[in-house]
Amino acid sequence: MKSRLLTVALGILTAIGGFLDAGDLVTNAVVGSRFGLSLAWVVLVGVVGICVFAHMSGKVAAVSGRATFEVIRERLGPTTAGLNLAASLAVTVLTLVAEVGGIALALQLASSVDHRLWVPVAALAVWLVLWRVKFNLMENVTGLLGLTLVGFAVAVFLLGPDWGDLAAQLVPQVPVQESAAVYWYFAVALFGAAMTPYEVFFFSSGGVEDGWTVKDLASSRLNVMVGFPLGGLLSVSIAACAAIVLLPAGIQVDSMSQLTLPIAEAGGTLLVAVVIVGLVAATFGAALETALSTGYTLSQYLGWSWGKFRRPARAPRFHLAMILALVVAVGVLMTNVDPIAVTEYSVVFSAVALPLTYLPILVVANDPEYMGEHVNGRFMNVLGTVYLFILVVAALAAIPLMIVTEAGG
Amino acid sequence: MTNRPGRSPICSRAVAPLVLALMVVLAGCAPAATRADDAVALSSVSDHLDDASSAVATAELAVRSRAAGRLPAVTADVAADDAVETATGAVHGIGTLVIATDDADRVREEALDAASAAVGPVAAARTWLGRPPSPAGDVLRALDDASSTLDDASGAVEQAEAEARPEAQVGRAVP
Amino acid sequence: MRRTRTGPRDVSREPEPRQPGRVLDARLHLLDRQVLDVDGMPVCTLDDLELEAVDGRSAVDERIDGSVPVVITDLLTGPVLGTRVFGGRPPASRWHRLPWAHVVDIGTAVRLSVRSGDLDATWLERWTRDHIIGRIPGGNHDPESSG
Amino acid sequence: MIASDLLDVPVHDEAGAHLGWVVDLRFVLDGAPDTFLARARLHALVVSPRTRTSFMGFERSSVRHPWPVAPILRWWHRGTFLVHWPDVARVPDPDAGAGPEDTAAIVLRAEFTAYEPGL
Repeated sequence: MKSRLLTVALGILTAIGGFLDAGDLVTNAVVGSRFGLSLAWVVLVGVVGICVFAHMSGKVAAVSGRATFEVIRERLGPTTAGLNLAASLAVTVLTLVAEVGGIALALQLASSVDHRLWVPVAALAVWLVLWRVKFNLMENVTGLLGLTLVGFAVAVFLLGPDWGDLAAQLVPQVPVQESAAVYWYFAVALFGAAMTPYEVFFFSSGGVEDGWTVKDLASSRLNVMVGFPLGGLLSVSIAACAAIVLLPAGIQVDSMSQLTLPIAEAGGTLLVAVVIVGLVAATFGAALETALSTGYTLSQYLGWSWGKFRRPARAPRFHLAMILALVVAVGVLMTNVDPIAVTEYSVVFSAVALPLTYLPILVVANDPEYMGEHVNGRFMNVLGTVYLFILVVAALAAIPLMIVTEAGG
Repeated sequence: MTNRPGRSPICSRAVAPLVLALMVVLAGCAPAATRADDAVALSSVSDHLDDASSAVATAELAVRSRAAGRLPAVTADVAADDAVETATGAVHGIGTLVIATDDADRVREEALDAASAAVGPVAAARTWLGRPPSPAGDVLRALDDASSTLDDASGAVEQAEAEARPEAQVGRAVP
Repeated sequence: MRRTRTGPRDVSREPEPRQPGRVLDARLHLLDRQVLDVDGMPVCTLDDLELEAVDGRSAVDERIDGSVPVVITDLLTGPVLGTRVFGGRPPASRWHRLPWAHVVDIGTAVRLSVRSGDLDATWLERWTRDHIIGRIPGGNHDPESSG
Repeated sequence: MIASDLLDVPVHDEAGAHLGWVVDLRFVLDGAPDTFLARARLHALVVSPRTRTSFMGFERSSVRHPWPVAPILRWWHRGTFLVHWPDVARVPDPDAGAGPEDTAAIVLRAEFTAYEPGL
């Protein structure tokens, strides 16, 4: 019998990959240092949205045994699903590039060895875990270590801010020195990051990897209810740390190293060390999540054998796809691009991938042929439809906002 | 504290080039570089000065935390290294802008001096972080000076920008 | 493409009589579903269906129309996917066929009675295994047997 | 013949009037028993007068959720009907490639009957 904490490891790992990947860690700090907590409401909206759809995708996987991209291909047909595949792969591989770079940046914080030297080491380590380590062990270790990012929440308390002042910032408003376009650009970016499509690919496929059946529906629900709110809470904590320390100092966040400054201020060397462990674990977990998602989406679209529960020789094309994705990631990083900046462009592809991912999930969750008696209730359908609408609006707004604001200025 | 009001007029930096590009295309007869272009360039200068100030503030925070024994040496070193990169990037950015009028160019020169002057203290902060602990006072004083120089330059740039802008409005009305 | 359209006119419809066997719609129940082998191993996605006249007349030498009954002879996979997306028609020699006679069950996935390792459709999987993945140390290591 | 040769093809009546597009093929498992399942006989073509896409099949099923996605798609496919395979007079030659639309259409017999498409 697994302990309760380990039961929810999949949800925690999925949420870390979605809310606390290298790009989001920095974006959260940027948002905090420029907008205070005036965008925290977006994280709340995003957490509810990803909970709704991750819950549905987990339920479909548990009841029918079909992971999300199989459902997408089956419902949308090869052309539309192919478009989604291209867009989703673009988002996922761009994020993987950022994660491999992010692991290197996080390791640099602990070693002062230049991050460019860490890149091949990081990629090799990610591959070794994909190649050898059991899915279960992988999700438990990265999920638990990623929890050390709770250090950011602890730091908020240790900094002892003026709580009234902080609470006042929670009201959605555009700060005087920022324009409305930039505010909404970051709102869309945060919302897109919270609902990024590889989370449901990973979560549903992970459910299949963990062998979920109808009996595990409660466990799926628990994963969703614990993992994503925790991810959202941590991302708001990062924004809060930045808002308390960096905003008054006039610091504009542009690198991962600046994340440690509020932590040092709050908890000293020990807390910095804890948080650095968390940064490494979170970026490493996100790298695993995105690398696996690359393999899952491609294999499920084309009907290949997939899964870490099979030995690599029993899922060769799945493993080859992940190896190629990691090679691409290292190749891109070798050109000396800023790994964090890479993720900004994934917003464009998310605009295509988000509606095309969540619509089929919503439809299949209502299909008695798949779900039997477990079809969606009215409440989930209302929420799902509302979020589908928000997603379409956000998707349509994303690209114009990105152009007008030059990706947030 | 290096906080300045009106820190980052991002919107003007982003929207103004688009509006101007549209104007140029529509009018088809705009001169190559005008005072209106200078307004854009000056807003870019002001953004780069913000970056430099941010780098100085980052270095200062890293030094203070390190001096208080709250930040591990390696981590502080990385933060200071990133700050040096940001500061030099700002100098490069200001130095390569195209400016049309003499007034604006004078302001730019001032800004360039201020930004260049900030690189030294930030780099010195990194050097200090790498050495066995010695009093941080000198390093912090240099950073403070750089910070106030940057603030002054920022103020001048913003004023020049504000002066350039109404004329741009007139230019928009009379193509 | 719509030039012959004179606006949709709704034809009057009669109720469909009950059919004597299970009813399946190609797009709704067959196409793009995951195909699993006898052990539950994924084989491919069902990319297309091959249809033949019951009396064995083939589509190549004689035109099929409503006068002859037509049945599904094979499930197709492989290059037919590309032509479904981009148009055109692959040569029949390049279709990978999975005979209808091997189909055991059609649900949220299509189950076969054979092993995926014995099928033509999975040659690329075997090639990748034999030439790349199987040669990397640990490729045959079972992740569930140890940490 | 493969399923794609029939799917998305325009459907004309005997006089050449456009009726819609084939959006799906209906099979009935009532043929001679094969090894495991009965042979799947091509029973009918599902023809939609308004759109070439067969999206989710709400017009054929009793599923009404999620609102409003299901009702909208259902309304979009209103008028969808079923033509039994014996009512098909001519099928375009798959090897002829894309010709003019008139020759690349499925032509129905004069006295064809349209049935309700519900599953």
